[in-house]
Amino acid sequence: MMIGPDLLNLAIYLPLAAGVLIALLPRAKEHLSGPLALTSSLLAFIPALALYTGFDPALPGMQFAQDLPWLSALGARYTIGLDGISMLMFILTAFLAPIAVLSSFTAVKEHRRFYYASLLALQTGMLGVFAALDLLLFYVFWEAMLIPMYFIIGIWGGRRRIYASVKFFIYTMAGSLLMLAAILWLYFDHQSRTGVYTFALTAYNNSAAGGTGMLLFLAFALAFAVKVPLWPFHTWLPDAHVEAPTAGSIILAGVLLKMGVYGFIRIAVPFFPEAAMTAGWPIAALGAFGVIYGSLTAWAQDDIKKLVAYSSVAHLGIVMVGVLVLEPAAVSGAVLQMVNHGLSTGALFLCVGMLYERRHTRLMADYGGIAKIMPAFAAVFMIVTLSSIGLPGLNGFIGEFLILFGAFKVWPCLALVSLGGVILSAVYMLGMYQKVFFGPVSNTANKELPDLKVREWLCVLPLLALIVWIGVYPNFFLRRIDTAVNDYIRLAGGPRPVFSLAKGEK
Amino acid sequence: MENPKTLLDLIAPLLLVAVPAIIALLVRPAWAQRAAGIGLAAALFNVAVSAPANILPFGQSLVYDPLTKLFWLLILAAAFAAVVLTPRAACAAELPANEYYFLLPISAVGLMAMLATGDLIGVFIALEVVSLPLYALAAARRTAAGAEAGYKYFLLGSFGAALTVLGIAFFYGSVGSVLITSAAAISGLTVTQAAASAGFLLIMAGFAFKAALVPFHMWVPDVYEGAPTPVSAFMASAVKAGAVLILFRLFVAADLPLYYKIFWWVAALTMAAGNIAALPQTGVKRMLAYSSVAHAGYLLTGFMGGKAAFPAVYFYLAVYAAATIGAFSLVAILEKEEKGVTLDGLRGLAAADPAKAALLAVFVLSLAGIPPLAGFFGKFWLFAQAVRGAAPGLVVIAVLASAVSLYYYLSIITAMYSGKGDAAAVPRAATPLTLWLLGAFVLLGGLAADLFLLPAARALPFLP
Amino acid sequence: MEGNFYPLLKWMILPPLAGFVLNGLLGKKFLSERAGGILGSLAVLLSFVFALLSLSDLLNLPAADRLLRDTLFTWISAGPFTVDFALRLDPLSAVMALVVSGVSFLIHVYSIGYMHGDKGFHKYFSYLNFFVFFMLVLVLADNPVLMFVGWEGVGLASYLLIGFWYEDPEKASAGKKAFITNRIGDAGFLAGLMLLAAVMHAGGVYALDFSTLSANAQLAAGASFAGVNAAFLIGVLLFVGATGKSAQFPLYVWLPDAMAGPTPVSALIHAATMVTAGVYMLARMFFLYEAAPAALDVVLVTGCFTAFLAAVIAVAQRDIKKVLAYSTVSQLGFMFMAVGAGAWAAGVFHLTTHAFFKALLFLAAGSVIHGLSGEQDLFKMGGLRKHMRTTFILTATGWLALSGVPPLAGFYSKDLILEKVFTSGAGFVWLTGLLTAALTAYYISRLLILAFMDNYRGREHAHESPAVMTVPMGLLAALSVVGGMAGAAWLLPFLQPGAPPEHHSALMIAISVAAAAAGIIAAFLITGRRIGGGHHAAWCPRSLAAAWPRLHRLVYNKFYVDEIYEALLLKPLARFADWTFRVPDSKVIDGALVNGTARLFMSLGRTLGAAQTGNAQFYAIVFMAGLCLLLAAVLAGYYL
Amino acid sequence: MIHFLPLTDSVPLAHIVGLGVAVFAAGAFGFLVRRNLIVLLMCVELMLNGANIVLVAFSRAPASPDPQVWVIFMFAVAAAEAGVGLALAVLIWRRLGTLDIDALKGLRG
Repeated sequence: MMIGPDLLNLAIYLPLAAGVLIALLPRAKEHLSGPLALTSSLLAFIPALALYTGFDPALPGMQFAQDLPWLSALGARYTIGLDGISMLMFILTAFLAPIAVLSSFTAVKEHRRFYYASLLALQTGMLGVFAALDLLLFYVFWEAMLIPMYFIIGIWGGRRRIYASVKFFIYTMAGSLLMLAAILWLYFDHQSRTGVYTFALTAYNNSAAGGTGMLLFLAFALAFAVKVPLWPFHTWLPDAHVEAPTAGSIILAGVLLKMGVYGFIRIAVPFFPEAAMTAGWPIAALGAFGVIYGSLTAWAQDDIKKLVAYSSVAHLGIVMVGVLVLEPAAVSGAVLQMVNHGLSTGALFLCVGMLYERRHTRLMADYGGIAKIMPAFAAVFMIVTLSSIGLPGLNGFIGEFLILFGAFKVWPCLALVSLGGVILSAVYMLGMYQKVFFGPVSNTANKELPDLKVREWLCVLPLLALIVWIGVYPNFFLRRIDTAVNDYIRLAGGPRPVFSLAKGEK
Repeated sequence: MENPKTLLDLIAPLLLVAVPAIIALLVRPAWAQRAAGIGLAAALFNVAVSAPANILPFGQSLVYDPLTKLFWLLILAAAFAAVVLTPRAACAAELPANEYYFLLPISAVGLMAMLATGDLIGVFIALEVVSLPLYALAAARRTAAGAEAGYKYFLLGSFGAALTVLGIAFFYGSVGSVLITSAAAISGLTVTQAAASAGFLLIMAGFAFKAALVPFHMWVPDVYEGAPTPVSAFMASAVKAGAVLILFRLFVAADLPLYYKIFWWVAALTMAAGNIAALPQTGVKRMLAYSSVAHAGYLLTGFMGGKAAFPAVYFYLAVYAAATIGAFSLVAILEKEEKGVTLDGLRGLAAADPAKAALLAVFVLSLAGIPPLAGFFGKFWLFAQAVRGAAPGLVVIAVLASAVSLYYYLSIITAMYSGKGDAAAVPRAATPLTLWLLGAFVLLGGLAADLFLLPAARALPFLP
Repeated sequence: MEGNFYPLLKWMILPPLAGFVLNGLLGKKFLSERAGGILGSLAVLLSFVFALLSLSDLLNLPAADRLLRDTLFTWISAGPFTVDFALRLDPLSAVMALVVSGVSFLIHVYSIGYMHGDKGFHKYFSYLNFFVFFMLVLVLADNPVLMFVGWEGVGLASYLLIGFWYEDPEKASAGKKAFITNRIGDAGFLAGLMLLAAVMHAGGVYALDFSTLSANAQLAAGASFAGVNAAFLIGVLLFVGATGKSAQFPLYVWLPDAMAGPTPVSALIHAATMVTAGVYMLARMFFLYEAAPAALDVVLVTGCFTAFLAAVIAVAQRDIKKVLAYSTVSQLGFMFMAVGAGAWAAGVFHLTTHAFFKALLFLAAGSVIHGLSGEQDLFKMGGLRKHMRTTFILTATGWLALSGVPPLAGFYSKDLILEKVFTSGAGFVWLTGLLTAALTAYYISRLLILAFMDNYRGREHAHESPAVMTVPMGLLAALSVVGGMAGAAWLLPFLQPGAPPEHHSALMIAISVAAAAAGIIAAFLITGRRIGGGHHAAWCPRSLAAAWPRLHRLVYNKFYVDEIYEALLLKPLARFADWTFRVPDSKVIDGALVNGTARLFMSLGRTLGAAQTGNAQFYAIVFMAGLCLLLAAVLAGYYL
Repeated sequence: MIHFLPLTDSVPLAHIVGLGVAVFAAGAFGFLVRRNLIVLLMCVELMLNGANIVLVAFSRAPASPDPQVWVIFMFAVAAAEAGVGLALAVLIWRRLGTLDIDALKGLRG
């Protein structure tokens, strides 16, 4: 098979097909569901990898594109394709999915068929979002993904799983519904101007200005901001994260949150460059505020998972600054930081999950001195923690650094506020690390905990490898997004003017 | 009468439903369902293969054009599903099978006639043919709740019918015609036209009652709850579809800006009231009843697009009917007591009977309008009409109402998929094939919306 | 790009990296303790050898052209923004690299003895190698961004090594404190870099290597940010970074706590190398400070104040390592004074000599602690010159060097700094520096007396350390003796080839020697008064304490700076964080807004349900009322 | 066209319509205030007949006999309605032992 749309479709739909197959397994074969799911998500990674290697970073526009008729009465078409940015998100998703599956082998014991089917369906939904180039198709994937995630949290989650899953579902969906109204408005507006009914994303670039453009932009922005989640639309996240099973948290942090940012890059900003130019600063300011706010609230937690969840608010806040500042380095950094956050926070959730499986508690107070009992695990956790707080040499730094440096040229204040996160992240992450891993082993229940097992190593090693790889040689990834980033900035009407450094001026 | 084939296409489906219904009254109870089902299936087949032309053997009184064909397909399919999905056990235990399988198809015949006629008197008579069997059906279990539901329905239905007659009288008195098409004449500003307009509003109120629009909706939860569940399914699907379609016909026939304004408010109130009132419900039937109120509001949102909204309204009705019948039928299968199933009663269903739980989840999610289920595409296209009709504000209300609705729809799914509970004890029964088909349609119908939208678009010229 | 391509440079940083990986991954399972130690030491030795080789190549170049470069790969590239993973060797980094790898090697060897028998032996060496790797990256980096990698990397190593014995919560906390305090400085560093990059980009300069930056320093001088001269702002911000890493006021508080780590770590990281990174960075970026003299004043004053403050605190400490720690803070202050006075070369000179004698002192202290099985309280030592003769002699060398007694190393460099400060015209600073020098001599003499003179006051059996520890100390002692002379003769012209030879004023030398002498004499008078008396309880600092009890308490408790930070910054911030979570987040956003909306709709639903009374006539009334409204609307449409 | 029931011109149309509306209103009022189910049934019939009177009255204005035929249909409908209603009333009586509409409150909320 050529590296082209067929491969893309294969990568998208293979998991779903496998999911259906697993759901239909007879009860007696339930034990096969896990291995089957792992196999299929690994198999789906192969075409994704092939696409990534076959991706030509120099070409502008979409690659591996396919355009088929779909709902002709509506003018909706089945259009898919990838550019540098979505390619990166695509491969990230395909990469995290097998890890999520593998992390569930011992954690999930009930309704395994349905569980793995949901996980795989979720994978298809996420991949679809990144590949979709038709607004309706995008929306369908965007919302459809909520269903399996809702099940994953609601069935295999923690004690308050129902509250969390319903909140997650309603909150994110409610946010998206206004986007639906905005899509419809655009659709008819486009028809009245051109006489053509279409949902093609490219048809809507720079499609409305003035007050209307602003209203529409805000409708889209709300949908994406909830997903990001941008302060103050974030409170569904801690609940969802805390209650979700490990795999759910990995996917949630690793991919789902990225969709909000991706939505800004692919849709909200290019569709309404004028509005984005105006509203960019306030929204980025919310992001920068979220950096501080998320860090402070993370600091106040005694539940590890909740801490990590709040740290996501901080991390994605800075990403939003990078995306909206429309400076090449900052946007590249933001895109890379999406991946970084996916890796490091995904790994953090993975590690927390490993702890939870052993002790069935997520309260830091129940731990202490774990470094002595599980030295290898402590080392892994340390690397992941450092990646999360943006230590140079690891992945997190590259993204944060590029965002800060790029954003500083345009919005120095926001960059400086975000810089506060650099300090605070060390405060809460190392505080957590200390409480869990250092000190004497005070709790006898912790004395006999086994260190990492082979399966767990297999889960974390790929993540660690990438964490280091991106930290040391980020250019491998940056090179492939350069063209797409420039396209984005061009569509967004950027770059923004840099602030004046001339002498005597303020 | 030039073409006997056309005449046959018009008459045969009505007879194919009515005659087996009468047979169902006469045969052994065990055969009644088969008789009614076969009749409906045959009629469905006949309609499906017919090639309608706009020929008027009975003037405007009975028309068989592509529009009628589409209407009938929908009504017949819904009625067929309601009949075959009536649990056999329920019939043996509580429902008098002969009467049941007589009354239900006859009501369907009424619906067919109602949608095939072009004059208001015909519409009214047909409406009564629909309603009278329904009053009886609602009370068919002959329990206290059933009797209460039946009588309430009867009282309010008759009340509405009387208003409709009064409306027809004034309309006729002002316009001098009872043809639906003559409603176009009321768009002036004379006293006569005001009277006609008021009369027309009374007529529409009668159908708004059947379609369960606010403020004519209050009977709905009580009746749906008290009636036998398969009857609720029929009412919520076929009858509502008939009422909405006739309402749409009247609405676009008048095509009066004033009505757009009025319907704007009615739609908004209906969506809001239906969804909000459903939130605290714990009985699934009552919840679905409120849900059906809300869906009438969504459908009204589509009306804002005027005549061209027909494909969207039609598609949505089809999808909505499938999901509603499916949901009610599953409740019918699962219920043990008269009152139907509560949320607690669904607890643990997923573990006990994953197939049924999955199907119910699909139906409910479609009602909630979540992609990739058909309900989403239906809603999408419906709301699109309102945007096209320059009513974006109503769309905003509609999407907010949809957001509210998520809570109670999810509560059903949450109950099924959480832990062990009452439903764990439900004996595993086979899931009827029809239910699977409905599920498949709801699951995939959205991706094949063309199958509905394109024929409906072709039938557009036949709307008044 | 100017400079000569020199692929050997990467080999300077790679051996420690390999050592880190090997010891870290394989150490515990596959290597014996001895093998692990030797592996770690050899790796650093290899770096040292490569540093020497590179240096000789550097020396072969003409003085004006002494720059070697090794670009490994393009590290970050986004849009026009490019940062290379590139190393550079010029006289400054060559000196620094030699000091780092040389001292590190000695301390590695010493550690083999010191850490003998520790459970985490391999981990220790792996961390140590890790540190050396990042320190060399810091030193050799060709651009400030890569420098920042090393900068934070050594911070991490420091964090890990301070908390090496993490089971003790206090030690773990000390590590965290070090890291976080450094982060505050790092944020300043980053902010400075951000502004620098912005200034350069605004001027069309996208490369960030030091040569380019240096060539375009006038861009910063000509720009302004928020009404302030950009060069000044950058200078100050970078210096904030330096105050974190090099433990200057107000961010010095982490360093004394950092003594929780194993003593060789204190010697290596928290005395000889890492903490001097700030000085090195300022020397490296001196072209910026030349463009903003006002920033230099900030450096000068801060350095002076820190030097004095820390010296005062050191006077009253009981913990042998704490004394040395505050001494380090104080000496770093001296180095900054040098830079602030515009004499960065003098700063680097002092950095070098300080590396020798302070490492020596720390190692000696380690030897003492090792010999006393962990005792660190000076009041429980005494008379060790009899039990640990070698250590005593070595300590005494360090003592003389630190005190500034000619012709030992400390004398040359410190004297040079004071002279430079004086000639720069900062008289008051010079005076304070002089006083600090006297205090320095005092507290280090006091340490020597308390630990080695008189009789042993402790209970543990004291024993001399093994040769693997004393030999490296010996080498350091030798360097402490000759380092000053060699440096003055060779180092300064090497660092600043074009600079005119120093003219040392005899008066200056006399004054500073006098200050040192005064300190030493005072110490012997005050502290040593009771020597031979055998009356332990009335030990000398008591006399000071008795004379000024309040002042003593204040000084002994380090002016309560930690407590003030805790009360004014940390506690309120933590409380604020807690409040943010409890009130705005949980109560307002989540409680009132999100769940409040849900509750609102639910109660609306209940109200609607209550209206559904079951009464059919009520339904009919609603029907009629609604209809009347609609009719009214229709008729209004016609008649209004 | 044959006029089945020629109305004299002496009674103005408005009066007949007014009568119909009055009868209708009386029925509606009764429907809203009375308690007994049978009475309610009668009220509905009253409303229907009031509407019929209006309909018949309008057969004069456009001068068409059609409404007079339609009214016959309406009678049939009303009769059927009464039949179903009475049957239901019997059922209510059997199950609840009362014909008071206030008893029909088992379904609510």
